[in-house]
Amino acid sequence: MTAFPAALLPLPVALPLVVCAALLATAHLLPGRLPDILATLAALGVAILCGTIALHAADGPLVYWFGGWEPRDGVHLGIGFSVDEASGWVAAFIGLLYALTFVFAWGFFDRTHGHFQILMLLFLAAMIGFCFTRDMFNLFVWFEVMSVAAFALTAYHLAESALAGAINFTVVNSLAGFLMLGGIGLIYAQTGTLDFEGIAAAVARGGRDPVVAGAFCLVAAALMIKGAIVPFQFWLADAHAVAPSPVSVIFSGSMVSLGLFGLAKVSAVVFGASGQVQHALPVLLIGLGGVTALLGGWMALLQRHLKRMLAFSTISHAGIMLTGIGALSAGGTGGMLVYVVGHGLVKGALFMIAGILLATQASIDEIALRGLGRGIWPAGIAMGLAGLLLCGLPLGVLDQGTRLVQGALAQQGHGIALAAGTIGAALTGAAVLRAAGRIFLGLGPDPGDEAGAPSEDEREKANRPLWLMLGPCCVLLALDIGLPADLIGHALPRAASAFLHRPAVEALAEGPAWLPWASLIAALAGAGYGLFRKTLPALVVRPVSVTQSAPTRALEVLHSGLIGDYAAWLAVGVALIAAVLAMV
Amino acid sequence: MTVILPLLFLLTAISGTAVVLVRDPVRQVFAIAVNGLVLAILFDALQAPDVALSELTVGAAAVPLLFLVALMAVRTQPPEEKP
Amino acid sequence: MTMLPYAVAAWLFGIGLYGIATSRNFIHLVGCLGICQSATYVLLLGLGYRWGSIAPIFYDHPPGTPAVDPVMQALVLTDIVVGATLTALLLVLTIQAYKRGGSLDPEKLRPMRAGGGSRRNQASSRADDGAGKTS
Amino acid sequence: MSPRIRVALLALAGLILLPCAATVIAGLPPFGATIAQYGERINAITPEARHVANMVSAINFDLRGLDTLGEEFMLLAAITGTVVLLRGRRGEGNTEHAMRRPGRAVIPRSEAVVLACRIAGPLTALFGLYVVVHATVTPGGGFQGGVILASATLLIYLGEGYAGWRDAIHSHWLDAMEGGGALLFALCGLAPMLTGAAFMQNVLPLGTFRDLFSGGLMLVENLGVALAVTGGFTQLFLEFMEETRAADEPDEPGEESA
Repeated sequence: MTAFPAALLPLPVALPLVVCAALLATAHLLPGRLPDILATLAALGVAILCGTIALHAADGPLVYWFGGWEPRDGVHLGIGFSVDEASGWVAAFIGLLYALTFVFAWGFFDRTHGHFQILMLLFLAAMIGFCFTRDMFNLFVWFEVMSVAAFALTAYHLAESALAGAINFTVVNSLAGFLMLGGIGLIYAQTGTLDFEGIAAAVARGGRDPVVAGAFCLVAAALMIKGAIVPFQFWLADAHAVAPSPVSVIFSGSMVSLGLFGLAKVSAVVFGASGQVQHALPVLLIGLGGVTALLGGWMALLQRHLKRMLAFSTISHAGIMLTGIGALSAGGTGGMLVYVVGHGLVKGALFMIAGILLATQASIDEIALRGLGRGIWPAGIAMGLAGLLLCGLPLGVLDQGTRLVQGALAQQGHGIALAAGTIGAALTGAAVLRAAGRIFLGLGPDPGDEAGAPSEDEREKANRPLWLMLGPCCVLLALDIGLPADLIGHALPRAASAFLHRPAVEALAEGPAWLPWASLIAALAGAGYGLFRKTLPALVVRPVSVTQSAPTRALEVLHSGLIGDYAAWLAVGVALIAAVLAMV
Repeated sequence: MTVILPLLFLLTAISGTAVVLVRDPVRQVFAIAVNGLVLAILFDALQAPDVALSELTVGAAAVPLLFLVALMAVRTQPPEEKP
Repeated sequence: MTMLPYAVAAWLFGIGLYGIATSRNFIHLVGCLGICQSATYVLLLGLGYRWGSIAPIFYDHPPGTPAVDPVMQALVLTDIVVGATLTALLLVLTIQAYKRGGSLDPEKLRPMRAGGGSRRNQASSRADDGAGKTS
Repeated sequence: MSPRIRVALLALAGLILLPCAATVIAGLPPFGATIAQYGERINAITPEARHVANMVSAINFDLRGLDTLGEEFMLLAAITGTVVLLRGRRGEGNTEHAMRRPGRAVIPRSEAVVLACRIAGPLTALFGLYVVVHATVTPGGGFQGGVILASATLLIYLGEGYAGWRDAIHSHWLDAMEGGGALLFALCGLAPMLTGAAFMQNVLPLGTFRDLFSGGLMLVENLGVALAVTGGFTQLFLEFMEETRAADEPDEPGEESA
């Protein structure tokens, strides 16, 4: 029936589902470590399958119709998967990240009956389905499976703060699901189909239509909630800071960026023909993205809880990715796709280091850990390197993505967004480098106060060998640096154009070469300021702390941890998107 | 039919509002059950018997039951520390 | 009448969101979330309805009789499952949070915060060893 | 943020959204005027193509079977999550047998309640089975029937009390049912691929229209869903009920069982 490579498409979703159902059915019979092995192998298998699919998709998107329900007379009857090269590689990256996370989490949980692996495999299958599908409602289903698995995984530790964070996460992301379903209902009623291409064709025929704009508003709000864009970002810091470290790796490394991946796909493929949406997008995405990048970076700098710091840094980088989408060009979106992979690799490594510190030093507090990291100096080198990569060290995949995004923004004259992205990256890099300097080199003052110290129950299981935890982390960093830039640069123009359903472009512009260095120097200066504030002359310190204090207080009041506030901000965000859409 | 449907829609809006405005969780459980029942009737009137049956089993029975159990759990198990 | 179902859906979502924003009890909040979700049911089924059509089950009527949209109904069925799973998960989280934090009030049960929240966290970790909470 | 500011913020957002929502609603087709082309098309071709009377089941199990697969696994995720979160403090190991607390009074039940439950339980189970097997001809199906079946087991709790319930139902069986059902559904998707057909393609004989055994592969999938949902919801009820039992107060007779 179907040709060879296309017949592979259902397998990356089906494989983890089958393994996890089998694990659940037989969990109590299986010997101790078998679930770990099976889960790792399944994730590796998914990565290999997705890589194969991506290779075959280079000539053009592969399409697969479930149940053999191919479109008849122009009506899409069933659900289809449509995989272009870029989606395939992103899926392969996700599979690899899971495999390494399973290795990292080896022996992390006692007596789990495989429950952790079951939830993680479901999470993986949902992400792959989310990447591959070409059906609006199917997208929603995978979105929800992803959410439900994530909710349960967040609270795995059952500590008080973990539970409160998980409740906020669940409520906000459930609301996202409802918004998305409402949007899908509207677009289905108006266009009479759920298929991406079918909707796109109907939208192109329809002209300016408030229902289409309304549907886009709801779907985009839902995906931005997943992608933690201001003013929807509040849940992320609560959830990522309290989730078990391996889960945080997945959350920051792939779940958040996948929300933005979905947004890029939906706005280019489904709503690509709606003039109203396309006109509103640059204003909306670049504006929100710039604010997000700055706010996330600033908040990261204020944190002393390492995982919370990394969570805010993820928010900042999500903002940078959003500006990439907002450029609405092959360069911007292509850069964003590369950025997703690079950021996932580096941020995953950083969360693993945070997990290593939690496990070996029984603390996650930057101040309390001061100088304690000397015994595990290899982790320190990894953390320093990751911090440098995060703020723009011109090396590796993340840097390539950054330069492409910057190139696209510079080409279109979005100078402010360019500056916001650079400063945001510098701020998060400064935060990470400051923490690395304090923990592994013992730099900086020791305030000796206990206020703000995380509670005792955040300790994670300690009796795992260091190399087991550090290994996957180093592999991630090595991948970020080692992936051949030429190959990516060669394939990207074609892949990004196919992703956007646009005619292929020749080459993609890159940003000015000095920009990453500027970001790097700013980050080093920021980290140095944080560490050596006491020894600097008062002339430098006073103006800085004066300008710091007021916005800092305001931001801390905003991040209240109250679900009621988050709901109000959610409404504000939806209103903002609606207002921008109404005005163009 | 033309009278029943608008009436049911209004009833849905009212019972939904009641769920929000009844602030005491114990009484809210009943509001939730009523709301589930109203929704089930509305779905049946909208020619969706499949959905009505699901809503009846889930929304009007299983979910209120879970709420009741949660309330009992909160009541019978004092927290590990008194606020 | 032509707009009533959609207006009801919008109202339900709005009132549910208002309930979430003002709720002082997590169990009540979960109920409000359910109302937000019922807005999607009403919207979808309202959009899939057609006057004078039968249910999309051709048992008593021959195939070809005008019927309402079965796709919307299938979507809502999935949505109801989503609703049940979310409610169950949230209630579990609420029960556990109550056991750890001693309150169902979102104001008293916040996720970890630097500064103010930390003292409470330390107290709760002490409480795990059996000591009472002092604050 | 004080509650007043929060409500003001919400009102402001509502004020902006109100005209937008009004415009969108005005742009929608009037209520009851028409249905989408997709649904119309399915109503037209499916009875003939798949020999089933219930279009909703046809969509759920055949045309859009992948959605139901995702939905089933969502349920599995939620119930696994519930189990993990509720058992966390109780300890995951000790769920095999009922936790009989010393000094816990067994509440005597009136004969009438026990009798009523013993009659109602099997009847409910029978009704659940009826709903399950008639998936392709009348309203209902694996999901609805599964929930009814699970509530039938709940009647055992009412009639026989907690200990009797825990003796009758083992957690591992439920895990096996839930996982097995989901596995069956997933294999229904993969098995046709062995014959060269597409994932979840309906390769079995379709049976006769309006017959109980119509729909081919849909029947197997329906069975998988029923198994998974019955196991899952029973597990859910079981874990929730466990939670109502006071953990450390043996002097407190459980009023929750009244």
